Amino acid sequence: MSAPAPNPLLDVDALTCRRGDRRLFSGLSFGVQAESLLHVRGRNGSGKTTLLRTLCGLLRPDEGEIRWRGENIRALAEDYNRNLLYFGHLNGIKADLTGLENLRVAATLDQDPLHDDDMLDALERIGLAGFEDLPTRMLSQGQKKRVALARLILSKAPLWILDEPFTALDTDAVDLLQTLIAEHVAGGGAVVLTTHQEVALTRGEIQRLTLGAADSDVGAPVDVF
Amino acid sequence: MSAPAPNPLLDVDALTCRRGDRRLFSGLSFGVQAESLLHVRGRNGSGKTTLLRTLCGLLRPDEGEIRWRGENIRALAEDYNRNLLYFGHLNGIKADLTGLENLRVAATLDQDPLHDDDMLDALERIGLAGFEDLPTRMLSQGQKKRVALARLILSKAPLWILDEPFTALDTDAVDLLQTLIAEHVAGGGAVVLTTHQEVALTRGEIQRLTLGAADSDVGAPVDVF
Amino acid sequence: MKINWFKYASPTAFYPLAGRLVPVLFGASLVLILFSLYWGFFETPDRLGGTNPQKEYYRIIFIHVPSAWMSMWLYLVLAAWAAIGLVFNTRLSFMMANAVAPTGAIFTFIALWTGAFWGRPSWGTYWDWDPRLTSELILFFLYIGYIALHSAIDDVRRADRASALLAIVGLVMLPVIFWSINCPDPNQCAALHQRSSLSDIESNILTAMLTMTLAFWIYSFAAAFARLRSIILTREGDSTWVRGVLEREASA
Amino acid sequence: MLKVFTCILTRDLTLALRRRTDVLTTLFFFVIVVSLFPLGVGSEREMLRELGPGVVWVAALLASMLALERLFAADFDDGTLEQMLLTGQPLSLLVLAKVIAHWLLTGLPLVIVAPLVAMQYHLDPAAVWIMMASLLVGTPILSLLGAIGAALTLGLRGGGILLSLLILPLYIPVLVYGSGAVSVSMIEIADTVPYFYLLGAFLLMALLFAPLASAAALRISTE
Amino acid sequence: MLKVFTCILTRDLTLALRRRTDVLTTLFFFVIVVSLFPLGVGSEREMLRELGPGVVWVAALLASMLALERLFAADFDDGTLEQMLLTGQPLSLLVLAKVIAHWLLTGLPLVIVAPLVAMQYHLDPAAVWIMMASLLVGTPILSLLGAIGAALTLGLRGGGILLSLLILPLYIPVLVYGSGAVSVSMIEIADTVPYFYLLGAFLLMALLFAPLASAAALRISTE
Ligand code: HEM
Ligand SMILES: Nc1ncnc2c1ncn2[C@@H]1O[C@H](COP(=O)(O)OP(=O)(O)OP(=O)(O)O)[C@@H](O)[C@H]1O
Ligand SMILES: Nc1ncnc2c1ncn2[C@@H]1O[C@H](COP(=O)(O)OP(=O)(O)OP(=O)(O)O)[C@@H](O)[C@H]1O
Ligand SMILES: [Mg+2]
Ligand SMILES: [Mg+2]
Repeated sequence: MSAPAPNPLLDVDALTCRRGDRRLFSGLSFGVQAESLLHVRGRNGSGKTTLLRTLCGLLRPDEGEIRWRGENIRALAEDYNRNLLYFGHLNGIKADLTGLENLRVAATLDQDPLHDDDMLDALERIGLAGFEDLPTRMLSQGQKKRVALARLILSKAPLWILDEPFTALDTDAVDLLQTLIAEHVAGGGAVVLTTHQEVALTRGEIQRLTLGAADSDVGAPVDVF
Repeated sequence: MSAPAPNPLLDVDALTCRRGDRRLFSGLSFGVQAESLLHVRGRNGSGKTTLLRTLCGLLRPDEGEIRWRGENIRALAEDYNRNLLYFGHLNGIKADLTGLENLRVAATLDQDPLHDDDMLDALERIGLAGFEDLPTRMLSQGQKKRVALARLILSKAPLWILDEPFTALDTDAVDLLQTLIAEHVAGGGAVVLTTHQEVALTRGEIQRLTLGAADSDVGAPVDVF
Repeated sequence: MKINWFKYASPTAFYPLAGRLVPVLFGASLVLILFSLYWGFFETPDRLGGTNPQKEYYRIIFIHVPSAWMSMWLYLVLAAWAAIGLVFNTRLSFMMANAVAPTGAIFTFIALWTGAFWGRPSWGTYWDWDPRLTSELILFFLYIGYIALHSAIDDVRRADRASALLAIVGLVMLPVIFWSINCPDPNQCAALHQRSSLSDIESNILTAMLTMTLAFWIYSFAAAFARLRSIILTREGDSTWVRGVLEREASA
Repeated sequence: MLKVFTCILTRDLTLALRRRTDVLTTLFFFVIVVSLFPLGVGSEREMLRELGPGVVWVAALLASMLALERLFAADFDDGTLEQMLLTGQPLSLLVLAKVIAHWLLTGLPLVIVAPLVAMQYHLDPAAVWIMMASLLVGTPILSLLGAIGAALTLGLRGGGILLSLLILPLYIPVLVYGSGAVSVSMIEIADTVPYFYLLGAFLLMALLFAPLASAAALRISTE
Repeated sequence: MLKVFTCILTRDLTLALRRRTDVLTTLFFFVIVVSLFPLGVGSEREMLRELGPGVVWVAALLASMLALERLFAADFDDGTLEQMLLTGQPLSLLVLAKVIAHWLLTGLPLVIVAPLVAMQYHLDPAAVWIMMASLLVGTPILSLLGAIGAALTLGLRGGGILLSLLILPLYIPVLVYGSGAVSVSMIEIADTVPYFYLLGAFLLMALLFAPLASAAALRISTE
């Protein structure tokens, strides 16, 4: 990565995180611009999930600061959250609600004024036509994941943080998700993402950040390239 | 698939399964020989997990019969289990035990007389050297999966049933797992597996079974080719 | 001259200081305990007051009352450190709270235990649901709750913050709980007189009790510092200064 | 803001009603515990009368505490809690909505069923009214205080029983004044007023501070 | 076979000891519930004496039941139960090992701590011995019967409270004879023998049938 551009959306400064008594990375600095994607890579256990959760404000960094449009995200608190869509290892959907109801709750919490038709369209686009009215408990692993991903179609948040969004999806769904990400970036959004496969964009810039802590040499320096 | 060979290890006859009020497949018949791999494919929600759990005897089929070396698996009960290694969506490891302890329990339950050294070797081979003595709770998603997969190195069961074993693994681990599967098949074992990616063998035969129920046309005929 | 108070708020600076203080404090408390036991056994009257039917066993008072006082005081200390930790996010404050909790629980237990053994001869029973006894028991539960919550959480930072919050909630609730037990019937509360017998106690007895209290105080400091040192060592195990300390102690 | 509040409230109510057993089981637990006592202690009329208020209140405490365990746990396990932490809303508002839903589902039914169990203990009609009133004011306090404990023990193994260890001591004032009101009412009704003032004051305090404390605890627990 | 049995037994004990709080919390729960009653019902000495046996037994019931909830749930959630279903071993053997571990961790401590709580209710030393003996024979029955309920409610939301609904009625005979033995002993010690014969017979029956029933229930619940 070259010198940080003047006005990154997300700006990370000298971040240090540990889990248990293991330091995962330290002095990590980077910026994420609009119209760009940051692909966080690294071996299993290198700290990708930890980094992403820290960027969301769910984990407290040991040292360093994270800024959103120049302001510390701790200070912004809920105002930062409004700009954010996080998708983690857990799907964040209620097994007893139907796909449609789940999306409705999510939209209200995000304060997006959406109509049911929008949501039905989203569900159809993600390949769940016919399953809108089933409690998600009755869906397969991949279908559950799709319900959660339908939020990506509906969301207006400029920053997406996605932790291994491609697992458990079949090839059709993977292609669709790739398209969604590319569209979001092309439309001026920013994406931070971990995945063990390759991602491609139609427009915008891809940065790659490899977390260096190989399983055996913890605390090795972090390369950003 | 051509006409079933004379003596398949696992022999499935006119199997029908439904979940909820949705018929996933019906009249499904196939055989799995020694030295072969059955790759079950299909879109999300097509019934792969259901099929695999039925083959293990965890789910009861609605119709049809599953035979192991000619005998119904329900009748064999525990004798069938001894020939089987199942690896599902859940890892089946205790978060409060270390990797080593988990393997020890698994070995005792499988009645494999193993030494700790074997297990340490297995953990090292799967890339967890240095993490043997950590409670698995403290491991990342991919590392937990690796602990569970170390059982594959140790197991002597002739039939492996693996449900999406590649998810959450990094590329090194995926390669290793491919090798393990190829070795098992080459050594005369049989593997039934679901995954959305391709698998390759060094020796032995790959069969592909595609469960046809696309999301929108449930109950469509099943192709075995 | 301006003293940098925050200097000792970091574990690095605190560790050696505590190391020097611990043996001194332990020694001092031991001497004082022995002194007050001697005073209590040999320099005080055989009976509590002239007509009081209590016999020799009233001497339990020299342990009972100071430990009851300490049990309450230490909960305040615990909650104060917890609050400071949550507000200023200083690592050492959480460790302090942590180091104090077991000592407090032990004193509470001692107060209960000695009280029970005193109760047997004087009231004819080990236990009664008297408000004072009940509130001491509940204080014990609060300590145990704090310790249990802390040890149930693996991640130390989460454990620190969660149990600190619990300690503060407990502190807010404590007066309400104590009061509700002391005054179960609000219609007659005004009539309930809180008796303190300190003023009409013989000065000899008072001396022994007060020196014992002082001894327990010093002991609490010593125990807390000693525990603190081991907490610091385990928590900061991977930092360079701890490794240096360990090497020096190994070579010594 | 109100929209978010009602959204969470209706979501939790829908979820519970989809699994009607949840509501019923809290209720049955309460009824069973209350009914077990006469089996354990014998059935002399005078003694049961004296015991009644205490037993009913202890059972209410236990029932409310048991149900609390799942207050945040379900949301935590499926990741919806994480999403709630990341909305642009004050978390304590969402917590309050959840607690109110919880009380409507587990506290209110106890109030309604109280006369039934009071019968087993030969309480007078007047005492039964007082019992219902004291439960009506007291059980929301239990839910509010319990939420703090539930948030603190989130995701811990053996959380249920740890929760009771943390929370039961805090419940004591409610127990003392709740059952006290009923006991006193058997002697003279007029005297119960101060009890209700006290319970009311507790409820106000709990409404003000418990959601804030629970929200803080949730943030800590999900770290 | 014995090897597998001890493997599961030691595994569960290790797991529990790694989280020592689990054991302690059951114990403290028991102690706290017993201590709550006098706060609710008042502290007259004679009344407490009469109540004692019943309260202690009801508290033991509740403590054992609450701890049961996690008996299979933890194994279910992380998939180790699935693996246990697929071993070449009779499932009921594994279940028995788990139940015994569970009793050692939650039942036995209650027996040991019983004298302490009995003190709070002013019971005589003789009655205290009988109470310990009755708990020693009775609590394993609770664990065994409870295992069936725990297996049936596995993976259901609100399982804890549903479990109590299923199991508490089954516990009633144990409660009646357990607390009965203690109450009777306060009048005449000799009379307690038939109570113990009955409890012993229950225990034998439970040992024979409960593991089989639990194993069958587990197979149903995991389908
Ligand atoms: C388990 C039983 C007991 C417990 C938990 C207990 C608890 C306490 C507590 C908390 C205090 C300090 C009160 C204050 O400073 O206001 C105290 C003081 C005291 N206790 Fe006990 N106590 C028990 C039994 C007894 C017995 C049996 C006796 C004697 C018959 C006794 C005699 C005293 C005396 C004389 C004080 C001194 C100060 C004062 O009255 O203010 N205690 N006890
Ligand atoms: N517990 C259940 N109750 C009712 N229906 C279910 C249940 N579990 C799954 N189903 C339904 O069965 C179908 C097949 O599910 P299954 O988990 O076997 O799919 P899968 O092929 O493994 O999909 P994936 O690739 O997403 O893992 C799905 O359409 C789902 O809706
Ligand atoms: N709760 C925890 N307590 C202590 N250590 C933890 C905890 N969770 C994770 N770790 C440690 O932190 C490291 C990084 O974990 P993290 O989940 O961030 O890895 P990851 O890069 O996302 O890996 P994966 O590709 O397997 O998902 C791991 O080495 C793990 O051992
Ligand atoms: Mg990860
Ligand atoms: Mg599947």
